[in-house]
Amino acid sequence: MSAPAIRIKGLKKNFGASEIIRGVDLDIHRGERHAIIGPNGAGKSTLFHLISARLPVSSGTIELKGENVVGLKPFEINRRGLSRSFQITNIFHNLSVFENLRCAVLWSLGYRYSFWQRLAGLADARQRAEAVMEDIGLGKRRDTPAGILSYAEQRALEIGITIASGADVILLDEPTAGMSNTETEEAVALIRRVTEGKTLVMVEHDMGVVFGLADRISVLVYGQVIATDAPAAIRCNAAVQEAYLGTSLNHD
Amino acid sequence: MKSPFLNRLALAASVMLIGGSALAQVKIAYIDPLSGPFANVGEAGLKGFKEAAEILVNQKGGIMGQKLEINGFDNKGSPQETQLQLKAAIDQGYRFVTLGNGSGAAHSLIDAVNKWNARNPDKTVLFFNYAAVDPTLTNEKCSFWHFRFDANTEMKMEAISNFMEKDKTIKKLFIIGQDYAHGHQVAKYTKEMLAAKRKDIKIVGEDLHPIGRVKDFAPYIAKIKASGADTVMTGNWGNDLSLLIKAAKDAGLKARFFTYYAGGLGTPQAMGAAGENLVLQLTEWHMNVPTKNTEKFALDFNKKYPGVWFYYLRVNNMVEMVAKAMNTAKSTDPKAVALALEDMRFQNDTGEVWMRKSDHQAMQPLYISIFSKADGKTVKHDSEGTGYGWKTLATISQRDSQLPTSCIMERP
Amino acid sequence: MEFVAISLLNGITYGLLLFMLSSGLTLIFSMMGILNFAHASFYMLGAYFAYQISSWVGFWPGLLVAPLLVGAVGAAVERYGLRRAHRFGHVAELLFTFGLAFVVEEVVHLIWGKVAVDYRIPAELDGTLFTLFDTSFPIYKGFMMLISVGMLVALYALLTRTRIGLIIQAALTKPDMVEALGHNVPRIFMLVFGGGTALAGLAGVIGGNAFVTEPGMAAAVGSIVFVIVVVGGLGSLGGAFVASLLIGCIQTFSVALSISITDVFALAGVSLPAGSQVARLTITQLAPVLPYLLMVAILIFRPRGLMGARES
Amino acid sequence: MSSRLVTRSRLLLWGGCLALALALPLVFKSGFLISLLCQMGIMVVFSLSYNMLLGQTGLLSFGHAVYYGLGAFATMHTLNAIGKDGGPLVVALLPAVGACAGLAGGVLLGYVTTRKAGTTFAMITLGIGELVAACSLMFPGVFGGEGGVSGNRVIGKESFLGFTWGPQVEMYGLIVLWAFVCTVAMFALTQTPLGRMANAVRDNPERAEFVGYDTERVRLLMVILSGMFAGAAGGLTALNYEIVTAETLNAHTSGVVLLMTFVGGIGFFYGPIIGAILITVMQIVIGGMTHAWLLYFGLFFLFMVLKAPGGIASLIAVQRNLWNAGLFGRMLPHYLAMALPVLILLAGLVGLVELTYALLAGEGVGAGDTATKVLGMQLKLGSPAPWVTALAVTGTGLILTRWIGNRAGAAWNAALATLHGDKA
Repeated sequence: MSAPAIRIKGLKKNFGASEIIRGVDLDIHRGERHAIIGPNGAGKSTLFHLISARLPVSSGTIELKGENVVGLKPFEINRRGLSRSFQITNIFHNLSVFENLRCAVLWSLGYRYSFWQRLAGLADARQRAEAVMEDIGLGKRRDTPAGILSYAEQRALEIGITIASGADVILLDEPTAGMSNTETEEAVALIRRVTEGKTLVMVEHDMGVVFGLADRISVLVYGQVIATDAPAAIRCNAAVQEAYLGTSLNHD
Repeated sequence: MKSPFLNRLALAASVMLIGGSALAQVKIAYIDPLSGPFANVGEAGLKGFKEAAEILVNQKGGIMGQKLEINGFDNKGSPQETQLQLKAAIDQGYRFVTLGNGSGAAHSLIDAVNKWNARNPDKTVLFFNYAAVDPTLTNEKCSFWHFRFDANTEMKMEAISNFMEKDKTIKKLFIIGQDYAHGHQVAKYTKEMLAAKRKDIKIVGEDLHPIGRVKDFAPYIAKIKASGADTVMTGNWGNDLSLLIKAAKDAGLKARFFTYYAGGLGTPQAMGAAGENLVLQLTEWHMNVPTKNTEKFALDFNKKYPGVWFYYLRVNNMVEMVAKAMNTAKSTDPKAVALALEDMRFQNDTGEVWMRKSDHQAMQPLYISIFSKADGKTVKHDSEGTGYGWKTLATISQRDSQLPTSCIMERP
Repeated sequence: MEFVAISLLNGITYGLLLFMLSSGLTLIFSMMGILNFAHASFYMLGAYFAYQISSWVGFWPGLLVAPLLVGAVGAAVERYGLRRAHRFGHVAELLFTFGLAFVVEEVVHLIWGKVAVDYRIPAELDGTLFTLFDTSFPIYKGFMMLISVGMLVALYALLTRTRIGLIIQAALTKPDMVEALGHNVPRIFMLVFGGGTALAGLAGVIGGNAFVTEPGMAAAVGSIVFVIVVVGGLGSLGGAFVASLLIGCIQTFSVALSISITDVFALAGVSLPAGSQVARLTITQLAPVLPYLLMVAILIFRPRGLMGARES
Repeated sequence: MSSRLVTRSRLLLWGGCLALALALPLVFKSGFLISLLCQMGIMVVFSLSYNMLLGQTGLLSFGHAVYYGLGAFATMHTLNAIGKDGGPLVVALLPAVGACAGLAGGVLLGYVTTRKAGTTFAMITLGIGELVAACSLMFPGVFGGEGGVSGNRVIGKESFLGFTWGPQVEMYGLIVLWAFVCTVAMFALTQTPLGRMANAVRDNPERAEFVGYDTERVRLLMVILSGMFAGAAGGLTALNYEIVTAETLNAHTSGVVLLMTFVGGIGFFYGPIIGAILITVMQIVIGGMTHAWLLYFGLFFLFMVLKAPGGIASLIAVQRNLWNAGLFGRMLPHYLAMALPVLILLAGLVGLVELTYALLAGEGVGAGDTATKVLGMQLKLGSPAPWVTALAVTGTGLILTRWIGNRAGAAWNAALATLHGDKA
């Protein structure tokens, strides 16, 4: 087996005097579905921001498929096959659903900054965008501006944009936040379907989603990973129980 | 998509039609800024023209029985817009245009008129320039279709340097100007002419500053002061001049300022007391030149248009000379009028104005005057209600400002 | 030595004037995130109002009333214009103030005409304060400096030492929270905008007669004010103060230096082709455009500005 | 949506526009109107190029005239350098030189300006605009000082297919062709990956980065291409007026193109075309009728910002949607009902403004100083009658507009609700 999808070593991040990520070491294997859980303020989203280069790293290394990506820009990391979604919906509001998805596939198909090719003539981009659109169940909303979609539809589109480029490492930040139960079920099915054969890392609060979907779970508390294991083992882990799960799980 | 466009054009066309239905009049199109930042000067000029046409021509029998009418065309100070307005005027049957503000607009107009006349020899147009003073307009770029009624920058400098030649109190001179063509020219002519006439005057400094961008002239004044200059030469106008003078007053600088435009509309008011006994100007006329007719004209004008002060004697000269040329030629054909204007000698109450044939540049007496407290005697009238007026220091005869021209005129 | 001292004095005076002009803009930007393009127009209104009032009842009442009037106009603009534009985003706000500058200039044309008005320094302040090496320093300039420093102190105290200042600060970052606490955020914004424009108006009252009160005065200072605010760091009052002094001094001293660009490059070991137009330029000639160069340089190398907190 | 570039309807539309534009001089024969058409053609290209930044990439620039001016000066200097060696064909191709200059300017300045978007970008462009404008006066050798640089577009003895470009109408033809080519090219650009990614960067730069795009690079490329088209427009202006002055690259020109683009509508490709035509005509026609035009202009702009931020194009688009939904008939009576009170209100306001202008500026110079013409009537400014009338008309207009406007507004909201309800 080659290098892990993501390998994090001694990662630290501080904002001014306060340290949010306090030395994280984590390996994410290729092809696994990995969930990161932890109480509010543990630094889960910050960790994502560091991996995807939305925030600069204070110290430590992050390797993507064996290559150190610290210091690269977001688009450079994206081009190396890592794609992410956001906790707060982050789509192109004035573009239609189809255009949103087509924008997401252009780079990976090698069209780059082309201003000599017509979009309408790029059959592969169209087909891929349409395929993703069907996948996420927005086929009927093809020409609707993304800004006026319903919340659940926007979340689906968010996932669609994230996976459209065909990246093999996918980061999803709370994909089901704010959804009703039925919507959550649909979203889980969607995530399962579209990440088939890819590496998935997700931050999630809904324990049902986490334990239903993840192959392995890491628990992040106060900027440190206190445990990484299979779901069953995490349930029994004493440290996790103490720090976090004890209350939360019993309440569910 | 195109329909509002067509409607607008229809509107434009109808406006043109109304404007175009002219009566038997001799019409001059006044193309100058009538809106925007320079509108004040443009409006004052238009009022001067209308008044001059009415009093000096129409009330004295007009031109071969016809009335002289001068109408404004707003070029917004832009060279491009000037050409559009020229076309508008031509469409409305105008054959004479006048313009004064901005060398850019003047260059644009002289080019456009030349080209129009070459391309439409049956509908020629004549350009009377009343205030654009770039010397090239009567030298390298001179044209048969252009007449200038104001002394150009070089002639004015010739007059000033002739005055300086005699004034032995001038020992150290500082040149300050706006950093564009006019400022450059003033600096160049000052140095050239003084080098020929007064080698002993030491030029102790020369500064150019971007036009209209200096808020506080104190640093420049500090520099002038440090240089020990007793005299300052400047081509500045408008706020760049008022602010310069105010800063000089604030810092207690005791040097005299030779200016081109200190009498220009609004400047005396903006300078106020700061300019007293500090500021000199060169003009073809001012309120305290003893001229009976013009003085009355000016007083009537100032009364009639409060807030606008009569300043351009050359506008009167122009209107009267054009009328005279038309009456002599018995024609309002631009070419005939141009030929009649050439070499014309016209008596106004300051002396003789001569339109030189070789370059179509008017020669006229000029006055150097200083801003002093109005006393009702030598400084009979104040300027713009400030309590200060212009006192004549010297009269430069028509001959003393004449300079050779490099004009090689193409004549039709 | 003498020249340096006078130049330094001139630089500081000019810098304080610039601060006076830009403090209101900084206040508005730091509180509301709005870059008010029409700021200089309020400065002009201040000058004209003061002219009008002083022609009726004298300079001193004008000093008090004119800024308040300008502030009232500003508050009305915020209430009936900006607040609506705000719904369409920052670009719409910028465009609104851009259009407003046009309208104010034309209205001034309409009411006061197109020529400079005769707005004079009051007799009490007309004269020489002191003489430094036979260069006199007018009382009025001292008065200007005093007001400018006063503005800095008052603003600083208002924002950090008073309750209203703290609410204002909070309203900027957490408008929902402040609203939930029972404060009327839109009204706070209106007051801030009114206050910022009143400061511009005060600068106009004082600058109008020191310089020239005419319809072009807004356009003349409009862009330099932006330079100050950007160089100082968008929204930083201290930054604006430092930037004002810096630009004031840079400009003054560069006027004083009569060296040409060729000399400057020669210092760096580069020789320019003699006779080219660039080579003939002197630093003095460039002085008034140096602030713009500084601004571009700052934006490239330190987009936050000298002391700014936020990036854009 | 068809994937073919040249569909029949598109061909008809574009071809129709070209044919119409070329045929206009048959109707408008006067020299002034043809000059006006030329100016419009140039401004169409210029404002379309501006909208590549504002509308398509979301970059508010206050210094777009820099590229326009560079294009104009480069073209003029090339024209003069060619001198007698060239011919009409060379002249016809000269705007390409302007385009290259604009492109070069875009590369140079774009590198500096596109590091940041938003307010910072606006500020940098303002600063650079000021810098270039100030410098243009300092280098008279390049920018011609105050008089500018002038040239003659008629060079060589031969004509090209009978064209010398001397007569204005021939110049108009040349401008139309160039404008057409540029417009097609700019439209085509919106249909390319770069064009679409510019929209994406406008909507959400962060997201654009996370789908693999370097937003700075996208902005830079758009600035360069936009500079190129602005340069071509500058080249046309150089040929058309045969003089280029420093004013072509100053802040005023930048402001005008911003106004045109915004008023036309930044959200639609054709918006700036409407804006360029409308504002050019307004400047000249209203400017010819009243010296208060700048005031009307400013108020009109503020009105657009507050009431129709999508510009005229968006208003048209809404009407088209209503029409397609069969709702237009329902709104039409309300539009007609609104027309009268709005006209009354406008008449009153215009009357007041003109009276004030006349009183203060002494507009009706000549005959008497207190009588003037407002709306074609001779009025005594000194007497209260015209003022009372104007105030009364304004008041009536205001009340009626309010009254009828409320009802029309309700109908409008209902119609919009139906429209969106249908869609959702």
